[in-house]
Amino acid sequence: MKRRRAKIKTRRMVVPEIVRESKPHASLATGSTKQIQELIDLLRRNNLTELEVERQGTRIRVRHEVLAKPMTASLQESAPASPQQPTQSASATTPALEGATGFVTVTSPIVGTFYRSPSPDADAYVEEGDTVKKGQVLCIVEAMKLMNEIESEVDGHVVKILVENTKSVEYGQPLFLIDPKAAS
Amino acid sequence: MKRRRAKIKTRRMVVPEIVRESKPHASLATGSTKQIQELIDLLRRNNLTELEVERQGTRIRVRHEVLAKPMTASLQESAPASPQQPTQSASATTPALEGATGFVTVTSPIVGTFYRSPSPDADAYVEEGDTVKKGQVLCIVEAMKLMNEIESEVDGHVVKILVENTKSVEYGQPLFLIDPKAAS
Amino acid sequence: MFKKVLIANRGEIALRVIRACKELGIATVAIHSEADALSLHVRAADEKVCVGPADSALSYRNIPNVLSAAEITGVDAIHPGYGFLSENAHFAEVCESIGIKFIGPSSENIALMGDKAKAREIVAKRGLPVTPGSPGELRSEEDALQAAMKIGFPVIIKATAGGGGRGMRVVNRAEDLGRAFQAAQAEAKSTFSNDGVYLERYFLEPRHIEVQIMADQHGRVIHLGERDCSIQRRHQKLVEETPSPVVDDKLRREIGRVAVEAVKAAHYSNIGTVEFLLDKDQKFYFMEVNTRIQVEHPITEMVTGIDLIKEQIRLAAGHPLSFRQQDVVFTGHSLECRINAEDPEKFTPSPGVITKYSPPGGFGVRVDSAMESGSTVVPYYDSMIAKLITHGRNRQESIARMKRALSEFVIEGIKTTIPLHRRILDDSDFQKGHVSTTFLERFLAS
Amino acid sequence: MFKKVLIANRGEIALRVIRACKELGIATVAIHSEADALSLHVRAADEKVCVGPADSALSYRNIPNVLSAAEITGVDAIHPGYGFLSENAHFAEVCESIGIKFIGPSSENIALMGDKAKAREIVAKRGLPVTPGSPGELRSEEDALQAAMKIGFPVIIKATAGGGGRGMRVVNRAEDLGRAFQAAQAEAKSTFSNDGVYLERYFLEPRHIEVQIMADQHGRVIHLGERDCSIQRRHQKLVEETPSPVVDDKLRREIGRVAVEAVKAAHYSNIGTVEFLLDKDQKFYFMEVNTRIQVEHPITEMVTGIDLIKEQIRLAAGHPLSFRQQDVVFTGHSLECRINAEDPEKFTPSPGVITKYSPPGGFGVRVDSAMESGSTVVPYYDSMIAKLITHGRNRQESIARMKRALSEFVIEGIKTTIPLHRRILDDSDFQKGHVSTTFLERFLAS
Repeated sequence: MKRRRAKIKTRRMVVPEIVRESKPHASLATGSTKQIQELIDLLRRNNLTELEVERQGTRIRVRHEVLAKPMTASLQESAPASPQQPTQSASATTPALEGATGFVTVTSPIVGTFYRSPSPDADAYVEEGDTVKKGQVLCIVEAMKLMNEIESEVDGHVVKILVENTKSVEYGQPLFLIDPKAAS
Repeated sequence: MKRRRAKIKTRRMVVPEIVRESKPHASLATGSTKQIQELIDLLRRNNLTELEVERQGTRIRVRHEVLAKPMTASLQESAPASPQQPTQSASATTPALEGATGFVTVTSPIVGTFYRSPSPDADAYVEEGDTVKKGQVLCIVEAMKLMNEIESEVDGHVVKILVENTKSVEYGQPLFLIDPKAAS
Repeated sequence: MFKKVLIANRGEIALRVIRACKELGIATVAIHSEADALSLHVRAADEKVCVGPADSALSYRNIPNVLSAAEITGVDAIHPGYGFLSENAHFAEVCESIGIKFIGPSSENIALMGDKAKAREIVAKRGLPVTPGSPGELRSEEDALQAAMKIGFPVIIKATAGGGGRGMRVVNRAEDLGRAFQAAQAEAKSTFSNDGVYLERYFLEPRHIEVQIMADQHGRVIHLGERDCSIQRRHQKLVEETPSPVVDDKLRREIGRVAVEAVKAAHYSNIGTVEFLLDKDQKFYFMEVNTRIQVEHPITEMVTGIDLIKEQIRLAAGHPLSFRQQDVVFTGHSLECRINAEDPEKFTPSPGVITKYSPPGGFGVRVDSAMESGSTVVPYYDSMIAKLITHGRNRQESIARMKRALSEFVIEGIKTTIPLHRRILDDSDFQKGHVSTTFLERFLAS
Repeated sequence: MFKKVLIANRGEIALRVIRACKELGIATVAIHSEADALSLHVRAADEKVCVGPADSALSYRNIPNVLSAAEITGVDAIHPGYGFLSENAHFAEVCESIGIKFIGPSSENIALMGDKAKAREIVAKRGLPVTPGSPGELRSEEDALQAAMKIGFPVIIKATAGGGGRGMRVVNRAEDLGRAFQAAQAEAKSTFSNDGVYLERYFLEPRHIEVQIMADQHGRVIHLGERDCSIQRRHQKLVEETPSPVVDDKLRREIGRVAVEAVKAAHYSNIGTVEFLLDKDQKFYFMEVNTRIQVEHPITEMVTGIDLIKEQIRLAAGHPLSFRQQDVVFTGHSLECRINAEDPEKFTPSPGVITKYSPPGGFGVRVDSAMESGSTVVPYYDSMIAKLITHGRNRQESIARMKRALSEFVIEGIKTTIPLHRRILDDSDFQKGHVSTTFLERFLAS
């Protein structure tokens, strides 16, 4: 089997803190509608059910019940569960623990099969807890018989490996959680 | 034309006050009404269910039930306006001025044509401002060639006559607003 | 043609009639109870009149208010839909007397067919096959016993004014007959204000086969094939199909001919449905004539391409039939599932707000419903909230399509019979067409 | 038959294919971009794979990712829908090479028909009528002038790799030809990475008539009648109908025969559409073959009862045609309106959240759409959000039904072309069937 270093950059996704207020003390009395509209847009874009912001005596909660419903219903009810099915989409899967911590999620830049080691009998590229350098290979994603090495884009340490060896991954699927702060 | 005294009771509807504020002193520092209106507009524009703002002991919550939407859309768009069309249903039409006042609404107990007088050249049974007694005839609703006299169920005075002479009325349609307090 | 029609009904059938009127360029007036003020059928009509409170006896079946609504809006005809006033001969008669066309047969036709015993008599006299039974109304227990001994047990006692299973009693032995006779009579009296009963042979596993007929006011009658409505629960149909898997071309011609002769014998006009029992030996017996549009009419529309409501309106307006019998071509197979707001296992009603309603679509799928997201299913009326109809080149395709459509149908906020329909469609007896009116009972017990 | 199929598309056509697969008992894999993660087509499939970001070049048209998705899910075939990779000969070829069946014609067929000039040549050689034009690709301005002088002005310059109006130029006079030739070449190059152009006679008020064909892998070809797609805006179809109001049985047989011969000349298999121009003298000219399912295929399904997607899948699996030409019966008339998320007057796109979506229903109405209340119309792809299709016994009925259905269709939160369709359907020229491809331009100007 031929192996080739894929010319693929790993994608980096740092999820911003949901509300990054430039003027945390800004009163709602001035420009409040705009601020709330921003929250609503945030709710929309993220397809949230409810958004609540409380800060220095100010609390804003936005709910949208129509969107909130898990619009799955009977269509999915009939779908047989498949072990091969990659069920997580990029935007939906950022683990909760990441939000406040600023971990870096390494996502799959392509669709394919996830391998933790260069060959079945070789050691894994990385284990949880390992320290990694920027540019270090983390795993391989095989697609169309090509082995694409996925590199870390940051120095840090591996907090969590999110996919099991030999499982298929879809575009944008989170593969690793890296803590860049732990590097120094 | 035969006339018959209809054995029909008038219906009485007292609508509760819509908003009874428990914390009247919770004023919103500056231009509170305008601000609430802004919140409502925000809710409307974004088709939200609920919007809540709390600040320094002030909490504003705006809710918009799914049922509350005026689900009109294009179906009604195509309906030609008809002068004969009674467009108001009993539950939807209680005039705003009634809310806080406890006026009694006399509604039509049947479908038919509204006459303010016993015959075209006779005087009207009542005029706005008249004092009426319980059991006094207020109007006639003609249905199937039968003249049904509609009586007042309370002593009071006639605040408003809500339907024009000879117009058709549907079941439950408000005909008169009576102020029972004015009787004494 | 009529200029404006009042639809004296609610829900999906009211919307169905409004749609037909729109396509014919006829203005429409919806009536509604206070409970239905926000209903889709009300918003779809050009005008609307509230005719009473939620209780249908005081609104949809309130003849003075319905007719007043017709008068103040100046309509020239009333379409009664099904249920409510649709088979009320008195209502039809009052309409006739005040010059508003009742879209249906004459009041005489309705009265005659409403007397089930008399209708059987007329049909039997014409030499057509009726279920063996008492020649007319039973006057006494002795009368009943004599008739039952003649035709043999089991027998079924039915109310002459009956329908929907009320006033019916199955009797297996002579010694049980007396009590059943009394009970049926009492129930008939309390339900229909008419204690007339008659009896018929009771068939053990019959199919319910009905034939759609259309008759113009010039004496011409044609049929539009059969519907197989054997999947019933307590005499309420749940799934209907056409063609029936057990009716071949020869039987279709024969049963169609008998249906046409039966209504001709009654000088019937407008559309109607002739109901038959079909036994295991492919022998069929006349049961009764329904003098209104049926809930399940869409499956006939799907295989014939003929819009039954439009035809019904044209016929009521005095137009001759637009088709001859030989113009009627049956294409493919059609199936209907009635979706009820009920618990799919316990069949308890499930009223409430439909928080999400997303109907299936695509090729060969039709939905007749007055529901949408945010609609409220009120507890005062029939629990049927949607009819899901599919059409395919053959029975296999329309079943596959129905299964696909059921899997897409999203109704949230209330319980519906969708899961039950999915189970029925997966049943191998159903798939083979091996069903009778007792199918569902056994299916639910298993 | 295939066990599992990947649908390399999105929106209504992806859902359409999933529905067909479900009815055939075939498992489905949806692919989607990050922008479509919550789309109905994704939820309707048995499995789903995200293949890239919103940009379709990096997702739906990203061949490595689409094929990887096919590999990791273990499908045995890919349905390309329309657009995206559906007419990409290279993609079809790679599918063939890795043993995944491309549901469509062979890569050779696609490549051949994709070269519009060559396709015309082949058809012309067979003695079939093609629009008078240059024999093949134009090599130079002189070449263009010579060809134009021979056939007479006005002429239209088209890209050989073209479609959708890109790379086209109408030229009325010889002195404008040079500049138009350069411009068309440049546009063709930038749009299709291929600067090949050819020219044809430009007809002033032609009808766009296309014929649906089906060909199995055993050399048998049949046609399913024509579609009249003359209502276009900037070469984008808006309203389609079948039968065409100007095609009679004789012309249908003739144009059908030519369509069948044209694809036979190319040894074509699977389904396809042969496009013709029909001039005012009822003369028709071959234009091109589309080697995929068309947006407007439902109207053919409505009048023939044949499920084109199911047939397409069967044909790709090697099954022989299920029908002979004489089995194809045309019943009634069908109309399709494409509902776009656009301002109905300015045609500016109107993406956003659909706050309320309530499709029409009832007899003769079909909706193909992947929208529902709460769906988001994303700005990255085609603006078509629903196809509304009606079927009636005749053109008059299907128009009346379409008007009725349009009046029921509720889409809130974004702008749609529904109001435009209502205006078109009310137009007396449209109602009389007096339209050509220039109709809409004049209609919008008036």
